[in-house]
Amino acid sequence: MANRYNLMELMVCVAARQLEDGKTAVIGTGMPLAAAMLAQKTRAPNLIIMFEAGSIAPQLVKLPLSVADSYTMTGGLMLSNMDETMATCQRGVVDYTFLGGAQIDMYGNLNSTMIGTDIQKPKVRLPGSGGANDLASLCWKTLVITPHDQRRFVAQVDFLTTPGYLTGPGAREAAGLPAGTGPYKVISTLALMGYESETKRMCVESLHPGVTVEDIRANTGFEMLFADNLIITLEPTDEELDVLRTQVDPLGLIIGKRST
Amino acid sequence: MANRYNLMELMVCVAARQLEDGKTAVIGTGMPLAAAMLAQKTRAPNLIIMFEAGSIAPQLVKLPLSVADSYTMTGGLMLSNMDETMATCQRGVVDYTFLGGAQIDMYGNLNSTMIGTDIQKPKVRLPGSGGANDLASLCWKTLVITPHDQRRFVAQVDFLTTPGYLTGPGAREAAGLPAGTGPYKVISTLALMGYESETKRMCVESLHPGVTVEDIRANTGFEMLFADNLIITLEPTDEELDVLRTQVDPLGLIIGKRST
Amino acid sequence: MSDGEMNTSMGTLFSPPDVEGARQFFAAKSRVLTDKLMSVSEAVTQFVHDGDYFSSGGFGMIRISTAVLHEIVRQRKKNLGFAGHTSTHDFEILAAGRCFDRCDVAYIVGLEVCGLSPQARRYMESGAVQVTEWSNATLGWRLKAAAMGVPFLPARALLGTETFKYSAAKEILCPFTGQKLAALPALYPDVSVIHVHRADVYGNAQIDGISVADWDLARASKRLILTTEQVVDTSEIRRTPELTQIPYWLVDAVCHVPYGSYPGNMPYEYYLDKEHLNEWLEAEKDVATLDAFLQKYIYGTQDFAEYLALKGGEEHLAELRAREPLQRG
Amino acid sequence: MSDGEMNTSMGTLFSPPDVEGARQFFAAKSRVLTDKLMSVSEAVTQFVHDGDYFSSGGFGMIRISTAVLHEIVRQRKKNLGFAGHTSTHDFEILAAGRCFDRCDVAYIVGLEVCGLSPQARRYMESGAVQVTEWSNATLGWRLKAAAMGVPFLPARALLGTETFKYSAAKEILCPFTGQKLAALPALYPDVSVIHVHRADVYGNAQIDGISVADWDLARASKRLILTTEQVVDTSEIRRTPELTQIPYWLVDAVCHVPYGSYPGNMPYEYYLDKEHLNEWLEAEKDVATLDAFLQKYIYGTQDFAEYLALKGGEEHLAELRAREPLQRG
Repeated sequence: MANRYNLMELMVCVAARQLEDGKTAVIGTGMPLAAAMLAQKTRAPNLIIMFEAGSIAPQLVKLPLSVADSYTMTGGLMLSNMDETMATCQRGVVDYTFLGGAQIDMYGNLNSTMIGTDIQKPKVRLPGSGGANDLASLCWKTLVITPHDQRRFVAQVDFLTTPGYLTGPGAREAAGLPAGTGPYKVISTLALMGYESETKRMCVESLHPGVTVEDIRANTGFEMLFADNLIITLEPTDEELDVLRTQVDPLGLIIGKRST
Repeated sequence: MANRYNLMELMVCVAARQLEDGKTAVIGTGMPLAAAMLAQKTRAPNLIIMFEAGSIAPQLVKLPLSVADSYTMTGGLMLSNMDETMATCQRGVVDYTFLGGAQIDMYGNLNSTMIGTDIQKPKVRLPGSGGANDLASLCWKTLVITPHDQRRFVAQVDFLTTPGYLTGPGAREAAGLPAGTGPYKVISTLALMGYESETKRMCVESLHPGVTVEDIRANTGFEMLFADNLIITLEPTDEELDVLRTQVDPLGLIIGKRST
Repeated sequence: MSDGEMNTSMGTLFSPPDVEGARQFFAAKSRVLTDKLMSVSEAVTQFVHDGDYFSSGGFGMIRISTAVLHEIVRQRKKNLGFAGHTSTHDFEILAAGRCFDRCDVAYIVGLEVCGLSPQARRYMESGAVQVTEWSNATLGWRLKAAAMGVPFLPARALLGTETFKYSAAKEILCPFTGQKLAALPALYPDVSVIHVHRADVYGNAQIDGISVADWDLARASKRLILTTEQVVDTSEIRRTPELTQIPYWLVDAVCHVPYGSYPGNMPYEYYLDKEHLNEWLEAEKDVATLDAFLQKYIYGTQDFAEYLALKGGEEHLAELRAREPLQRG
Repeated sequence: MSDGEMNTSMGTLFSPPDVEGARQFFAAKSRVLTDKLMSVSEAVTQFVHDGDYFSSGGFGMIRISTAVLHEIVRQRKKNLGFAGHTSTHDFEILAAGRCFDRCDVAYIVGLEVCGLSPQARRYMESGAVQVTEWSNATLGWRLKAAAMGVPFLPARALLGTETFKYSAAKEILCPFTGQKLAALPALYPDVSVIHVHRADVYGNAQIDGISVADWDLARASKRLILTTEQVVDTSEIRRTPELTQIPYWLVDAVCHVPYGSYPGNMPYEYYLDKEHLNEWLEAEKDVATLDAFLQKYIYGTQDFAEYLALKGGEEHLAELRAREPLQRG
């Protein structure tokens, strides 16, 4: 079993399963895009992928290196611009966005701006929001995929780049963000997490095979909640692995090269 | 002389001379467009004509029947949309607009909405602003072409559809309209008028051949000003008339059919 | 920058800028890929309801969906709201059918250089229609606000005029410059129709030439009916994706209606039929003549194809194709 | 709709939303039809001045004007403001040259999946650059506000975050719904560069594929330099006017630079050179290596053609053409 798939493959497969068919998604490059491609090629053939740079509903043949490169445009229904993608999100037409992030807190708030305390002279300068703040503000459901450790799952983000549930229930609406939007799932190296509907706090829904509650606690900088019906993450199926390895990422850019 | 040209031809020729080469203009159908075409085919070959419906810099081959019809698009540099034309005006890139109007007052305010007192049950319902309010608000210089009589040159418009100088100097700026914009010329059946720079009041600059100051007074419902250097309107040249009749309006839609 | 009082407007806001409600509506609208081909009659029956706020694409007598406008009259839809944006022949048809009772006005009752519509004027002067005044740009930007998902957009038009006073815009001060601006509330039509050059059965659609305000209209509308000159395979859309203006998830119905803009102009296809537009104006001179005219061309016909046949069919349409100045290539 | 206090931001507004000043500038800008073909060196000398606020079109390493970016470094332009909008390799080049000292940040220092730029990080962590934070959509909408000629546009992003706090946006209440919105001030770059697929000598230009924010950028910018893969006759522009994105009166210089986006991707033409992008990242690891690298490729070369020759010339470029997945037709 340990040899049937690696952790990256597990994460991509779990992530892909969160995306319903016939829905719209604005997706970033890397693991989120690998997950969306896998979803499109398995259970969600009519998942509509949009890129923030302006490509709408392409038929992906290969993983792009940029959300604007030629591989985002292959077979597109419409080649437009960033305003169109972002306005579509703001209008309420986009179901999912799928992000990465350097730090995440228990309300799903994300930091991708800096490590340190002074924005004018940060300890580590990171890229900034990019489209993340916009997408997590405007799309209905925000998914995040990230390694699981104490440096990333923190009690307080160094800089609140991108809104999760902010300070808790009602805070997004009070801030003026569109009602009914917010964090949806987090796929980490250890578990699949959602958010408790009452408290809006992050909550483990399933533990990846071999992972314990203690592992989660040891690798999380805040008090993680656990679902009453906590389960073990379903392993990737052979079909998922086959499509992932042969069609989505044959070069192993995301899932790593397979030893032969 | 009386047979060399008619009043419509005179007006179109006088109007055409007001448009400088290498400038931008948003033009409506009818006499304004005939004037713009004549200008383009005589002294202003690089006058850039834009239509509010979205055609940008066409090479006109025939007078369109609508500001959106196929004849607005022939040879266009860019076929775009109404937002592009109007935003271009709002950004300060459009030098001229050229309008008609049912009523005009001494500050160049225009009514094209209604005759009567109750907008919900008008005596005569007219088309409304169309693009006129936008264009006269946003373009640098507004030209108007209209028959000259007491019903049209009125002390007070029944409805202030489109802004001229409103109540006089400074009023446009106080209302929030872009600084430095406003009425520029009026070409009527009797005269060419401008606006006095101090008072912003309409002022005759040249009388059409055979027209007297008394004629103007008798046909104007407000106190018209007259320039110190009042002159007689230069008659259409043979070249202007030839281009107008053979290239701009060979069917006589605007200038009337010529008796043979 | 600005001095003086803030002015208030007194027009009625027929369709409120309820961005949260619109977001909920769009969230629930299906994005599943389904064949939406249907007849004009079905589309109007299913998607246009009495009392709806309706908007018509194109530019009055250019690239309009005459077929749907006739069908709305034929089905005797009533109490519609109407966006009188750059409207001419479209307005004339609905005014002949007395289909609307409230109207956001930018341009109505006229047919540009072709004259004024007697029936449209009678109807608007009768007091039967409540009006709120706007302008072409500001009514278009109301649609853009909705398309962008914001409750308003600022603009520098309308200010200082009675068009503002009888609009439902508001004066605001710019939070950065302090200058006066007109705030334009987002407009979400309940249902709109747009006539396009080509669409696939799902509703992916392309428009050639200028698109007027249809990019924003398609996005602002809660329900959208397309009529199209041509139904094409999706692969053709994917071959020229820069020309796609309307993606399928905005669309509720796709109706194949060749010559669907007649007697209006369809750029690159056929020019307008000025003689028939004059026939309309002539017939409107009194109510009895108009009733007979409507009976002949709309109430007494089954569908738009019958109307085209009455107007001379293929032979006449070929002539209008020959009159069209824009050629492809 | 909203409760709670209005929040204020503390970022510096590097370029004020002075719509009246911009209108005056655009009024005075020549719209005369003149041949604007010139070399990249001339264009940068004439139109990019120390201290200008500069913006770069495309998307970081896709359809960028590498030639102009190199020339800015080569001419040792200093104290630029920079719109860090979707920037990656463009930012990396200017950070290597230490050309800017203030930056509106949406996305900087990263190269998406290709990694982070050590020099860009060093430069941004040194305190030499003043930053104001935004996001891709909101920085893009700032350009749209300028393009539309309004001092601000409202948006529903940024709210509730420190990205807002360190931006120069303002919270406002919608005059219709009362809901909280972020007001985004118009951004007018002093000078921008956009790399396009084809342009005529006057500056009428077309972009194939996605245009990112370049429609608005071209309109918001006071001065605009185009570099183009192909110089075409105006008749070709008039043959496909739906594809025109930039009319000539927006443009100050047209530079003919085939492969002008190298090592970036030019959709439909050539794919990006990931190996050379990695070479950049490698060279940045320490300052001495970087200096030698810049000497070799930028300071020590006359122009962009020399750089292309150093990178393998036609043979290597043909390979990148072969790697491009989008084919015309």
